[in-house]
Amino acid sequence: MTDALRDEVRAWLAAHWTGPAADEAAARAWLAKVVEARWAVPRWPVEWGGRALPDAEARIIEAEFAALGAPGTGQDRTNLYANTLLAFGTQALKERLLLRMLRGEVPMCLLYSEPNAGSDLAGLRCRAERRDGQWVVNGQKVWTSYAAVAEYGMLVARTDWDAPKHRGISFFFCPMRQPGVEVRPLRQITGESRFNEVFLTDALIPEENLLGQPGQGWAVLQTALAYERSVMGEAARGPRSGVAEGTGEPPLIALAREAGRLGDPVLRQDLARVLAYRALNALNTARAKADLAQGTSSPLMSLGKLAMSRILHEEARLRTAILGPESLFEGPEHPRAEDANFLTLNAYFTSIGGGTDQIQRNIIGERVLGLPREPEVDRDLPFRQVRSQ
Amino acid sequence: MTDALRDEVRAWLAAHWTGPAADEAAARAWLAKVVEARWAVPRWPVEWGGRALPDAEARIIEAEFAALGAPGTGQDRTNLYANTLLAFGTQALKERLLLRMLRGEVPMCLLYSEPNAGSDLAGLRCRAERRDGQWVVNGQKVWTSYAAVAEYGMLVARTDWDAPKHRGISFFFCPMRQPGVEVRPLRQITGESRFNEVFLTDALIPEENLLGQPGQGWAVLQTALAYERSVMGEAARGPRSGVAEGTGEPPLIALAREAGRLGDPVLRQDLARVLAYRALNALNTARAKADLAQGTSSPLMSLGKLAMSRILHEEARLRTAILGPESLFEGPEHPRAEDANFLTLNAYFTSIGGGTDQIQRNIIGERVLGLPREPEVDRDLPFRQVRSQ
Amino acid sequence: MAGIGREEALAFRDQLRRLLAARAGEAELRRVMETPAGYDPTLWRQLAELGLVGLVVEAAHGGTGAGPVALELAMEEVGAALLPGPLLGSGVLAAGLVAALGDEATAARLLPGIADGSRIAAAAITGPAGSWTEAGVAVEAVPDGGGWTLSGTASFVLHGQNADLLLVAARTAEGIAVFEADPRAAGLVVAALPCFDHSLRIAEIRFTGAPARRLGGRPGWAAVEAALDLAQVAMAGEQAGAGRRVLEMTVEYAKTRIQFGRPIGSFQAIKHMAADLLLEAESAISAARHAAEALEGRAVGAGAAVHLAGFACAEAFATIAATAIQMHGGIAFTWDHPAHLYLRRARADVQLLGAPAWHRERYLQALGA
Amino acid sequence: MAGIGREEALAFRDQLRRLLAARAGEAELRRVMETPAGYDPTLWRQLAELGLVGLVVEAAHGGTGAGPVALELAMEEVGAALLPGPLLGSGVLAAGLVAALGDEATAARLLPGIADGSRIAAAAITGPAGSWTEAGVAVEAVPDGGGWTLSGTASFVLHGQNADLLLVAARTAEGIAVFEADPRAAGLVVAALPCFDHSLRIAEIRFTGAPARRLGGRPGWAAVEAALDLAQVAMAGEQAGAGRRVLEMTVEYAKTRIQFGRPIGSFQAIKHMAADLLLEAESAISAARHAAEALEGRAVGAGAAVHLAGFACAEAFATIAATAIQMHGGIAFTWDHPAHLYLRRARADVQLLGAPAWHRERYLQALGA
Repeated sequence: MTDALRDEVRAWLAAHWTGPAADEAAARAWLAKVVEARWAVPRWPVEWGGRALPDAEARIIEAEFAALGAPGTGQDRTNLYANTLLAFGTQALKERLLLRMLRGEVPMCLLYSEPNAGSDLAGLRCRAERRDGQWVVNGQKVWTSYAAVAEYGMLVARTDWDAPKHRGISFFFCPMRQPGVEVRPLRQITGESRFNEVFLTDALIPEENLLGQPGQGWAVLQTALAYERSVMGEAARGPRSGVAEGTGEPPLIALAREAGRLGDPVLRQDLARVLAYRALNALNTARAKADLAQGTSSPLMSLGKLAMSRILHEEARLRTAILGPESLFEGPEHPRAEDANFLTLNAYFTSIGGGTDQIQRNIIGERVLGLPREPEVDRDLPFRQVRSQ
Repeated sequence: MTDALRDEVRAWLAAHWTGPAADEAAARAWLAKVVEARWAVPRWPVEWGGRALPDAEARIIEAEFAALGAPGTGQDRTNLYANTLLAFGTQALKERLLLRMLRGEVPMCLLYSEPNAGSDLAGLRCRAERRDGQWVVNGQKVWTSYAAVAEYGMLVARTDWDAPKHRGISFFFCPMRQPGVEVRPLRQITGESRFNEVFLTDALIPEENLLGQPGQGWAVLQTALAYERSVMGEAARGPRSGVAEGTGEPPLIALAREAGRLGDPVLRQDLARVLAYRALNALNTARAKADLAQGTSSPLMSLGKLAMSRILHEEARLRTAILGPESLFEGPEHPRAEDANFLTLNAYFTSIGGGTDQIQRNIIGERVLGLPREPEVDRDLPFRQVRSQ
Repeated sequence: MAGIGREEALAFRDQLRRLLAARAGEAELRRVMETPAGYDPTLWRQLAELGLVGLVVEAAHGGTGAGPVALELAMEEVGAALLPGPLLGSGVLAAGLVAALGDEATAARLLPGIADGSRIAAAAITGPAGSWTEAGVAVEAVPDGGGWTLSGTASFVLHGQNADLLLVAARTAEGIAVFEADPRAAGLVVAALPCFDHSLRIAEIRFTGAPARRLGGRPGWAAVEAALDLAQVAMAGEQAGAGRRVLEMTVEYAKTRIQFGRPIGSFQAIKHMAADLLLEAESAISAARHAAEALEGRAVGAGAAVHLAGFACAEAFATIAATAIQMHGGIAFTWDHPAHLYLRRARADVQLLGAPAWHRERYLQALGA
Repeated sequence: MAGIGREEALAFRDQLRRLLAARAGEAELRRVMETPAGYDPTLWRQLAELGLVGLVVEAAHGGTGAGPVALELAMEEVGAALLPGPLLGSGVLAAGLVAALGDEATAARLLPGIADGSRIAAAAITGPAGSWTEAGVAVEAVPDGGGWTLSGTASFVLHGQNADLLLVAARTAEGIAVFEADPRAAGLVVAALPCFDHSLRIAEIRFTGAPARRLGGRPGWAAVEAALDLAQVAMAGEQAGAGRRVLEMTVEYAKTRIQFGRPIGSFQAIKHMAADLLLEAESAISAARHAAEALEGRAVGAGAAVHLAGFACAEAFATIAATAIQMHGGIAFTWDHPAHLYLRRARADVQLLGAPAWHRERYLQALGA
């Protein structure tokens, strides 16, 4: 059975794969072929382009694709938008979007965080009201990547203000290309603008774009976040310059060598300590994957983000220490300083974004170690009565 | 006026001070003289052996005593037992004990903490009931120094189980030499026994030994604790051996020199870092005193204990690093290892005792920085309903 | 150094605070830091009139005649406001260097213009490696007729690109001496170095036979060290003041930012970070003030006090500024929030006059180890 | 090294866990650690019968024939129980040294007694300075008739005072060689060194012309290094297991200890410490297991893996044990609470086979830096 599957996918790849796509059109064309051949989502039901295969067999397909560097399969694990839609979408919405999403034709964005709902996402105040057979949305979202190009945003909004905070939220696919949606780039401390603020003013959403039932959006969101987490964590950004990175050595060693500091005994201790953080995290991640492969749940998964936060902050600190006064500078003539400074600031993307380190420690303490939750003053109050800014 | 006072105390000291007491009897005799001459508590009312002097003049007396190394004055600042008694005691109890206490004739101990009331002292469960004109006490106290020799213990016990936790506590001078009081030495992690457990079984306390009103013991305790704090903080214990301490250098530098490690650049960085902790705390303390002298309240006072905790833990860590494998050993042939190991363990005396570092950070956050308190689940409940172990 | 009295110093500090509150807010900082000069000449004149620019210049030479203690106090305010400009480079380091030379004629000629703010002086001391020791000097001076010519490179020159007057430490046959050079002279090029802290101005100066005038008085390196100590104490005050201010801002935010139905400052995670930072902030203030007192009293052990402040204040400010962003959360990850301005300044200050590891080593040496 | 399969290793681990739970509890530890020998001979025999003592000895020489991976797993249990005794010194380091020499006759003569627990062997490697490098060896061997005599001092000898057999690294004209000596022979004195960790036994051995037999096979220092790597991995497992156990105890306490009307583990101060410690504990386990796998597979880069475990596991255990006391509060400041037993062991382990700073330096070298 598995041999037959391996043969089949190999044969198909041999017949179709011609190497990395030269442009976006070619990439889409490839995806369309993968979808048509039912390789995109092998674990999914046949009805939606899948093969209803068990995980072990789907991994065979992924392995064969990976061996050639061919993209497109495994979207039943990694495509957070499509998986969320499959699990909670209406028949109409699925028919309209699902295959297009697998073919990479539907740029998406996430409309979750708000200025006053960051760590406490369930405290969100963006409002959606049902009016004349559609939903009308008003509010503000923030930290939205790709908002300007997205066709839909996955949106959480409050639809019931008398229910407790977690129970009055609904989940939507919000059309982004409409007058009620205004996107403003948000400049980060790094000077880049990779995120946006999104202002929703009487933005309209068709009824069929509601995922799950009204008021059950929190559960839908948890599913979407779980898909997001399983993809994230490996996505931390490295240096911008590429200086001292191409030698095969660990980048920090290469940097210290290049800066003539590798003989400094104080720095050497620091270097070993910081290199160990990344090495240990890689070992933890490998153990977590091995545990999962054996069906054992692993506490290690939850630790990855917290560990990565320390890695990034510490690596940036060490780069600065290696460079010394050179770190004062910026600009194209000072690429090593650019890196150290950029990485210093961008480390907060990991220690704050997607749940701060502090929230992460709560989660580890409570969900992994089983420590009791704090008393929550607002958990069961009707949301109208919850204290806000 | 102040010159006259200075002359008076100088003349008196010239006439009476003959140098440090040779034994305990001589020490007591000296204290008796100091009390008789009204130097012991110059800020106190005349009625109780004082001179009703303002602080600035009392400090002149303290300075003159200090110049000769003569003890006995300033007890109106430092004698926590006598000050508590003066402020809250009944006339009868004051008449019986106050002057004896100033003369050092009343060994005392503190009966505050309980096995289940440590950080949360107001959660104490030692019970005192009024019966036949006296108080009957049952319960257990812990972390009591000098319990075996004390004549009285300052005791907090619960007298009202229907009041909220802070409002059902009363404060007593509990006679220690009675059958209902059993003292058991408590061995610490250092191997020493400087503390005791005290078991109270129908222990009896005369009515006049109640300080303040029944149920107002928490306020009395706060006063007593304030006196205790102002004395503590400088009381952290140093090395036991005296090795490498007599050179005039900072002890850590002397130790590193003696161990032949002073040239190690990694250790030198560590050394500077750790020496700075103590130096900065001394500067902070000096600033706090200067602020106080100018009548400005200082946030620095509250920081001293937290700072000292870090100093002691870090100094012990560094001693260990200096010694390396020598730190494995103990016993009289390895005095430097004895020190490093003892100080490592004893550092917890400061980071846990008298309010853990964590409680200390709460206090600093709330009382100094004005950050809001946490929701307290048990604050206003009748104590009977408070969750316990 | 003489020094004004404590009351006077406090009164000056309060005046300065009011002026900065009115004229040197965040919006002004953001505007000015993107201009080439990096400071506001109008405000600079006002500060000079107030007496800040000539604070440590003797009254005889047109200054305020205050000592390190008053300077440090004032710098706490300067730091809190993240005031950009040539104060540290011209008013403290360069003025301090001229004063430290102890040559009356030179002082009378150069100090009045520095003190009244009409001339910006820059001290060019260390080379491109940025080591603040005698060995770090990378300019050589050669006698040339009646004068001298300079060759080599000086870097990390504070406001070198804005200077009217250069004071250059250069190597001669008899050791380091201090020279006066004209930044517009032939034989030298002043190149601005782009800084991660946009409110900072640093230049590299390449000398290729530039004419210079040798300044007399105390031996050159001793004078440089005295000026560096003064600048270090001033920067320590700046760091202490900035650290305290950014902590105050953060605590204020933690009191008002509501998440989970209560202020985030009520959570131990935030509260305990704030408590730890308060210890850092107060220790930095103690260290900076102590170093100032030691310098003012020319106390034995002043070296230890200066280097203790050198690393303790730098690291305290850096720690507070870095942790403040974490405590704020997402809002401080935006360009428009001031938190990163403090972090950028903190990172600059850590390197500006010697990194913490260097100050630690010097501290230990000063303690006899 | 060969190694048994994963299933078998897990089954062995479970058996061991049950035996330790039944026979090696805290009360037993406290009793045994105050006896001179420092271990329970009866339990020792049981552990030998189970196969623990000869775990890494080939089956041909009476052992279990397991490799580093199974050893590491077992040591996690040993560490969790703080099992005292000569396992690391005799069953791992000394047995590993004999095996590493690769001389079949020596192995056949010495290993069976070590493996079945009837002989306690001790490896005397480093001198009083405690440096685990070739230069640290402080015993010299001189040919004497057909045999050799040893002079000098070896220290940090695990269970040297309990040994029936000494394996001594000593300097010869051709480099370090390994010698066999009888601890009861004339010309040597075994002195027990009192340890802060009462469950540890360490001796110093002074040789003054003691007779010894030179062991053949692989060059001496290479064999010593192989044995040290094995011992380091075993101790890393011990540290990881002990760290995890003391964290579990602490988390359990935090769930049940009520202060302010709720479990202390519901406070962020405690919860966040626990979360941070979990990262340390899990990282230690990963590091120890990875080092064992690298050693078992004789992987390129095994040196880096061993030294990474060398400092990561030591510091993780020390951090967890130290923080656990703080998290417990007063109760853990008492002699009768087990927390300090873990801290004492952690402090010992940090020093036993080279301090963290040394392992960090070696790690960096192994990475090519």
